[in-house]
Amino acid sequence: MSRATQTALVRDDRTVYEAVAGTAVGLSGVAFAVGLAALLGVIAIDDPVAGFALSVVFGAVLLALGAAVVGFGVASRFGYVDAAPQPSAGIVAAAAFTGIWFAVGATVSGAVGLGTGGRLGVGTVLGGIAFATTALSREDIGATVPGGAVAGLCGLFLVTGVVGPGWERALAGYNATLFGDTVVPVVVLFASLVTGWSAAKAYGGFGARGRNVGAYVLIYLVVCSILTVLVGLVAFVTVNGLTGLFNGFGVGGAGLVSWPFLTNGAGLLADIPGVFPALVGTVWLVIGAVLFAVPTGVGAAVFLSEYAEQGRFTGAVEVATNGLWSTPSIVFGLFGAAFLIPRFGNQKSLIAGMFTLGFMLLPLVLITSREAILAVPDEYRDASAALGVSKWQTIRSVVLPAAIPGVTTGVILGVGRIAGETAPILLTMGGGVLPARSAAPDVLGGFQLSASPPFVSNPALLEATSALPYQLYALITAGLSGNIQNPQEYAWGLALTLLLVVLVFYAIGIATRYYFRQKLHQ
Amino acid sequence: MSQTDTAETSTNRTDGQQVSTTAGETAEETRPVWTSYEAGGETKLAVRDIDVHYGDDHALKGVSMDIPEQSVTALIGPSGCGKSTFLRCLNRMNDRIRAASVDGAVELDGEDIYQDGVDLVELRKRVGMVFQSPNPFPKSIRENVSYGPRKHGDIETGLLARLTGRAEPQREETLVEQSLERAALWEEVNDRLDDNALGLSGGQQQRLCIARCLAVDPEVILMDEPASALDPIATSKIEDLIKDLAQDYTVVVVTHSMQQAARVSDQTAVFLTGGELVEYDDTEKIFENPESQRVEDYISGKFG
Amino acid sequence: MSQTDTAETSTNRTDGQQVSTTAGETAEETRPVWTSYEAGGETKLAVRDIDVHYGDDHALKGVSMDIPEQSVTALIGPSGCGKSTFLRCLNRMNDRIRAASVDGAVELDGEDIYQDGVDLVELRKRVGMVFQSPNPFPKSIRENVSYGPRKHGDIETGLLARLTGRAEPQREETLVEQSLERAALWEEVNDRLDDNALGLSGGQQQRLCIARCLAVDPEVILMDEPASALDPIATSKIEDLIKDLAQDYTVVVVTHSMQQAARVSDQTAVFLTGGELVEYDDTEKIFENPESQRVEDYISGKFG
Amino acid sequence: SGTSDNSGGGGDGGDGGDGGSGNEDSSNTIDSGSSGPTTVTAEGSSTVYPISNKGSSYWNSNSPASDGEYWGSNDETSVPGWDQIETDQNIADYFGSLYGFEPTGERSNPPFATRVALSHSGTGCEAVRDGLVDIGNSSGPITAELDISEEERDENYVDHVVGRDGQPVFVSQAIYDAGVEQLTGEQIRGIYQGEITNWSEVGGPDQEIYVVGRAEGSGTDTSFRLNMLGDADAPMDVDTRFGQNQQVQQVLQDNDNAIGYMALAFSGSGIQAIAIDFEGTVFRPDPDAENTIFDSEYPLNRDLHMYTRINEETPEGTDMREAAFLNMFLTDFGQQVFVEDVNYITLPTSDIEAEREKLPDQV
Amino acid sequence: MSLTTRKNDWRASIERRLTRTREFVDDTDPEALVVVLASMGSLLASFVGFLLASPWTAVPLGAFLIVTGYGWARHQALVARAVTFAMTTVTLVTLGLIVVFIFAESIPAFQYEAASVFGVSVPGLGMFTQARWDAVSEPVRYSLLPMIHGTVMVTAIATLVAAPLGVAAALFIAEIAPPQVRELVKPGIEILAGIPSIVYGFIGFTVINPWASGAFALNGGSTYLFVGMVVGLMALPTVVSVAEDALTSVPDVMKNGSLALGATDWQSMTSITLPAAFSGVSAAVLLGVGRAIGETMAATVMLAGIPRISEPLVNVFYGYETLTSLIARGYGSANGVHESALFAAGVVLFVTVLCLSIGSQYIEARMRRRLGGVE
Ligand SMILES: Nc1ncnc2c1ncn2[C@@H]1O[C@H](COP(=O)(O)OP(=O)(O)OP(=O)(O)O)[C@@H](O)[C@H]1O
Ligand SMILES: Nc1ncnc2c1ncn2[C@@H]1O[C@H](COP(=O)(O)OP(=O)(O)OP(=O)(O)O)[C@@H](O)[C@H]1O
Ligand SMILES: [Mg+2]
Ligand SMILES: [Mg+2]
Repeated sequence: MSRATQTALVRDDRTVYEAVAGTAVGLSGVAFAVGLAALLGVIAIDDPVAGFALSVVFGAVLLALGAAVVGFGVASRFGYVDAAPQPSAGIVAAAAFTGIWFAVGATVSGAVGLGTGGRLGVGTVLGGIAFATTALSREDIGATVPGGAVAGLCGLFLVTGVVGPGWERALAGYNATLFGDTVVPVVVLFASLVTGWSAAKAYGGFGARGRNVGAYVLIYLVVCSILTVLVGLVAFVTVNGLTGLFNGFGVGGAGLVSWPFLTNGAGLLADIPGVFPALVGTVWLVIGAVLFAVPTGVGAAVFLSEYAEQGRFTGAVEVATNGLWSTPSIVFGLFGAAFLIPRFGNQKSLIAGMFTLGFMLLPLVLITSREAILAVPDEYRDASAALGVSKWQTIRSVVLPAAIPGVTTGVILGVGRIAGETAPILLTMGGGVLPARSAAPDVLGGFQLSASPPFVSNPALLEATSALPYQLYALITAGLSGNIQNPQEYAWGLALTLLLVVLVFYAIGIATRYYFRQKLHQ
Repeated sequence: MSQTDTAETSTNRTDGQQVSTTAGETAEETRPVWTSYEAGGETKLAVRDIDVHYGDDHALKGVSMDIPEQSVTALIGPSGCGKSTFLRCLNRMNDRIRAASVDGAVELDGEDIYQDGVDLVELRKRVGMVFQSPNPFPKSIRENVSYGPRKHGDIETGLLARLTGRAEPQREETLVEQSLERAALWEEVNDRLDDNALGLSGGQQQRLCIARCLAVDPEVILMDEPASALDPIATSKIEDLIKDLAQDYTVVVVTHSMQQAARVSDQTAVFLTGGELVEYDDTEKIFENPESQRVEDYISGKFG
Repeated sequence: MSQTDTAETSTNRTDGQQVSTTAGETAEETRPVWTSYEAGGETKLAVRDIDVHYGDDHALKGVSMDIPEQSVTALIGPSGCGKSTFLRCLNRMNDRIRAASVDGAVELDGEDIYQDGVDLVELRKRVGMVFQSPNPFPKSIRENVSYGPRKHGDIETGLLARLTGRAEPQREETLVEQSLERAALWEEVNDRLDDNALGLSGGQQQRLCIARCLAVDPEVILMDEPASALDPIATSKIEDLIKDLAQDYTVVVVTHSMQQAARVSDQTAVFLTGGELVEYDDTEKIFENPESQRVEDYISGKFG
Repeated sequence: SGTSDNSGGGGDGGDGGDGGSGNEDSSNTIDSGSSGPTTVTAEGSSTVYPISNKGSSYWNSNSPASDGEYWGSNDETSVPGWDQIETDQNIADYFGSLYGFEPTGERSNPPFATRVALSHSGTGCEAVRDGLVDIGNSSGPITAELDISEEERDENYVDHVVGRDGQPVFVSQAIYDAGVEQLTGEQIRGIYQGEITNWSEVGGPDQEIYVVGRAEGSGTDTSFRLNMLGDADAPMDVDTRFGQNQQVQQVLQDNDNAIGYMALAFSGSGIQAIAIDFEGTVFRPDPDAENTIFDSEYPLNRDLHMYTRINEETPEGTDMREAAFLNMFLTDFGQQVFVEDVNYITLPTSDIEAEREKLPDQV
Repeated sequence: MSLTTRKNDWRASIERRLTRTREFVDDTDPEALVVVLASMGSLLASFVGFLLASPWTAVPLGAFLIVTGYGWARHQALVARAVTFAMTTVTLVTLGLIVVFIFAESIPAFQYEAASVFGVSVPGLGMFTQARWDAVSEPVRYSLLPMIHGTVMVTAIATLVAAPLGVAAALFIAEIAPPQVRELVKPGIEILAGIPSIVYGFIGFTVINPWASGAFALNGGSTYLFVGMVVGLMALPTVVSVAEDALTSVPDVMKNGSLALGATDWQSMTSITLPAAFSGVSAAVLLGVGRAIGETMAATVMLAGIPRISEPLVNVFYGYETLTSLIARGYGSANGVHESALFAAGVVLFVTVLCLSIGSQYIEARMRRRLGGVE
């Protein structure tokens, strides 16, 4: 228990070493981003940069990064810098580098024409060397040299043009060919990840701190990528869909705004085709599902959390609820087709869609309501009981009001999810590809009483009806004919409308949550 | 009354440790002398040999005591000794804990509250409770106070009632005012009765809970460490209130502060770890000259 | 040292209330006499005018004190007065509370731990901490103890280390044994080092947490109410351990029990509501004859 | 002039909207529980859908004769086949009155409404069999769709052929440009049965053939197997199957080595219809050629059916509502606007006459 | 012996229940009891009516509404309890109905594809022992193997995307992100969950497939690789939110304990938080896998729709068919045994995902017990 090394409490101000390592991390990040842009085709790998093709510049950067990373390791190993490396880079890094070098060996030797045996041999040798380097030497060498070498090798291929624009290679037996256009960016992405991680470790001075920095760099990169994808997706749909959505949009006139895309059908006679019937269909669909699932789900949640004694019954309900939550939507569709359709006039109908989506919404509502009710502090129940108030009164006047924020949020998010579902209504609700305005269901006006059973009927509920997600699917497959002048524009406009409808639900749901949370905290 | 003031040792404590050794040893041999202690006044609640189990855990062991009307009875003891459990026996709030089972009898005005057919709702109207941490409902102050009477149908406020003219807003006003007055809160909140009760300070919230309890017009008020979550100023307000309430109500209060027990109560029951009632006597007697060595140790801060 | 033992009233308390009134009033006028108190021994931690805010809430107000090496310093005070906050300042665990902001300086062996570039990992290796409720990791007893050294690379146990012969199982054994011995736990657990630590009793878990802390070989050990969740027997074991640890380490312990502070500490700091350090002095002095009226009141149980 | 109307009212009607005519059938007054004739409903094949749906839209619009765009004449354009009609009634009023329905005289309020749903041929046939709809749209014969005998068909259904679909075979533009402008029926069979897998085998570039088929068991699939491969159950070996036309068109555009077949209506840029040599006769996609894919002799042509059901109430199989609606398609006007304009093949006059024979007498 | 005791237990519990019921009946206002019985009876009758597709269902349903409405006004507490109980059974009933109806519809296909083992004919076995699916030309066979292969491919790729990224993002949100960033990232990822799958499918079909076709010189653009990646993106939010819940449910004191020993944040995460939350995180991955298996629309519009097994087996540059896309694509144009075979695919899907769900629930329950200190 001796205080072996009393390291300084305060780390010195930024050293040159740290500055260089930091720069290497940054450069790797830039390389990663540019590589991503090249992969997505924003830029081409033969675009000239300062007189060289981009792929050559990539190569030079990777070479430099590789060299720098190796340099960090060596500098630390020979004690030129203040670092705290551990005796080994660890089993995870060792396994990763072994795999990488095995792959490098097998690929490159395959490219020079070795057979399977030879490739395995070369791969194994290189993998073994990588393993030995990573696992058996000190962390500063183990975490840098294999990585730097990979990056350097990649850089070398790119700089020399061995791999570059115009390069191609057929994958025998895979019916696919790799081209420089995709391989170069992928190689850059991969190599910059490796150098970024190694340089981050060097920046942190290896050891526990270095690992911390290295891992954080990777995680930040992951999260940024996810967010980029998210923003990219939404932006992509928005950019493509705006023209369609706002086709003929105007302010003023008879109504305050005229928004033909949302208020017109796609009948032949519409001057600007719109998605009104599908929009109305979606609205009714959601209303129907909510009317069925919300009371049922909340009621069940009340029973489960307030009345039922924990036992086999509640256990079974819980398993069933979670099971339903994860049941694939297409299975709900099959169920609706097999169970509901024969009971609602034997054809695809709005009401069959409503119930199918209602069944899907039910577990979502039940789970969130139950959580919300369980989150109501027991103190409220005790306080109410101690005032001599009966159980049901307590539930009604204390528990449910206090649970409303959670229930509301859950319901809105659940509705957002089912509003975008296609598979179940594909099998149960159908509807036209380009329904005219008159195809919009008129549910309220459709009720009819009759003297014979079933006494009440509503043709609007019993007809196949279109909804936004289904219409989008139908457009993709069956396509446009007739009067749509610019089919792509219409389809993207529809996709954007659907996205907006769903995202609005989500935004409201999330905002509700914030609102109630703020209110609780004030 | 026979056991009161029988202690032969000096009533002036000079050095707790020494005194207790002598006094305690004798007391320990002739143990439950105190069980026959009879407080002054009519007995409101008579606890008869109550045992409480939580599953296999024996939390209260054969406790009996008489709680007199219109006085403050304090329950003290180290953490986990069963004070709260005992308190919850008095209005059957233990029924709400699944694991708990209660044996024995508690008589409220001579009627056993554990016999079959007891209406819990009725019982809890008569035996009110205030909890350790203030727990107002997330409603307006007014609604908090009138919650009990409304639910019991004493006050009607609904749309129907208003339509049929049964609503008595004036009566509600009066009740709310009286209860808040009684809980010494009216002054502070009369201009914002419609504000959310969660906006009040801790001490105010606790007094609101007391007002809420008073609005139901109970006979007994049980309080479980009502001031433990409060700052000293709020605490002293609550303590004043407790003393005040004893004029009309029977108050039973659990506290973890011996000083508080000494300040507010008429008689004190000391529970010790294991769920035993070790001593029950006039508060003065308990703090000056307890019978039992263990109580002496506990009060002098030897443990706990 | 000037303020120690200057009280003119008798060291034998006969009636707290009366004594404090006289002693307190004088002290209250000439207030922060104690700030110049210098405990014996080298100063290990020098706290300089620390202010802590939680958002708008001013939780600690300009606290300064010197904590001497190889002794036990107790922090007492009513709930919410900032004891835990103060303790967390000493190893910068407050950094983990998002709302908290700390101003001022704390010097560990003369080096300010709040200056830029301080390596928190290094700091916390030197200033260990034991929490209020025992929090062993859900791993085996052995792994709990060797966790710190492993993470710091002092002990290697992984597959690779074993392959390359760098693993030193013997060293780990020794370290685990020593630490557990030191925490007075070895006897009880030496035959089940590979059992899950969550299977231990509360008191054993807390001692395991102390052992875990000792294995890192810190210089200072901070303890936040280390015995509050424990029964009396476990508590007394922990108290013995604390006194014992002071031979090698600097121990700072927060406690809610004045008796505990009196029993284990060399010097005591009293915080009162509002986040002020009201008095800091030798423990004996604080309990027998405090300078401040408020401390007197607090100690004699007038509130809290 | 008619073909420019391909994109319907949206194309030229957008700006020329006179008095809200462009603001399509904004009626929700149609058949909301009133006691008049009930809506004529149709369901089924996506191939027949464009025809019946366009007809339905025109019907529901009930445009007045002065409209000049959808109905009637004005100075600028002339509705095809108008000379045979020459009425001043609204469109649905006119066709309805031929079968005795009261004209309403209101735009967007036809004597009865029509509604067309889209699914598959089989579904349409089942729906009409089960009495769920009045008209079952099918691109394949109902005998194949429902697996019934011809006697059964004749007993229970009336087959109204309203147009003809020429399923041209398309290839990607690149293949066409590389010289594959014509294939023999045998070659196509080879391609679709996996015997020919490279374009070089049929005179194209050295590229794999990407063979696009249609959803297994769909009407299009069945008729292709029957007409091209010789048997409705003939085995097929394709690279991808899509249910409906749009997806086929899209992948033919997106890939440069694809072959597929789909409704003529979906031809567009990036794909080319090729000529097919059937036992010496070359059918060309060019309407001016000697033999064209629009000819009824073209093996991939198929009739587009709208089936009605024979039952106790309508022993003739077609009641007055259905007749009024179907009759609209069997005029020069209907053939031109609803069939040719959506890129299908119109029926020869003799066939139109035969089809009209199946309808009840006009009043 | 144990049998008799169990029998006694059983009898005792029935007796207990009977006494309790009797007490309850004795204690309750008889009118209330009648009302509740009538209400529940009519509800049951309407359910049975609906099951039998009877046009008279409206009658008991109306009766239920009237009786319950009356009961609500007069005996609210009891009626509420009964009605909420009925609502609770809905989930069980739904699950039961799904099982019954999907299985019932799939029976013809299972019978058609019966194969015999040791002379015993096992229905449905043929679906898993040969690889041919052809619903049209002879011999007509309905093997599910090609679709199972496709589902496995897509799910595997999706998991490779969703699991590491999801866990990393969950770690970020739960442990690393500063509060302001978290408040941004968390809803962002939730919104990702909201993007309808058909929108992914639309982008996949119109943008990704053509791109992939060109970028890899594929024969057609359908690939398991990109379908898997898209599906992984869709499963990601499920993994993130469940894993994040698991991570945040690890008591902070444990992490503080590690930090106070001078461990770095990363060390505390990998050595304390992640192992402690391991069950929850694996449950999250399982649920993500379930989502990926059940994802329909993107697969349907992006895949080629050919029931064929790719060669070599792991060739990600082919994209043929999954169980879900088989159903979505085929339903409608299929009939007879062909349609029944689609239900059989549904059965396989349903059973698989249900097993995953139950598995993840079991794991989570274990975690809760462990954190509760029982194990
Ligand atoms: N709901 C419960 N389930 C199981 N055991 C319980 C429960 N409530 C209390 N106990 C146990 O019963 C014993 C007495 O608990 P009780 O809460 O009555 O003590 P207390 O004197 O009020 O303590 P404190 O001063 O800490 O509030 C304790 O051992 C406790 O662990
Ligand atoms: N994480 C936090 N966020 C906001 N305020 C806090 C936080 N922790 C403590 N506080 C506030 O700071 C003040 C001091 O709290 P602290 O926990 O230091 O008191 P304490 O003396 O340890 O009390 P106790 O004896 O109850 O543990 C209190 O008012 C408390 O409400
Ligand atoms: Mg208690
Ligand atoms: Mg504290």
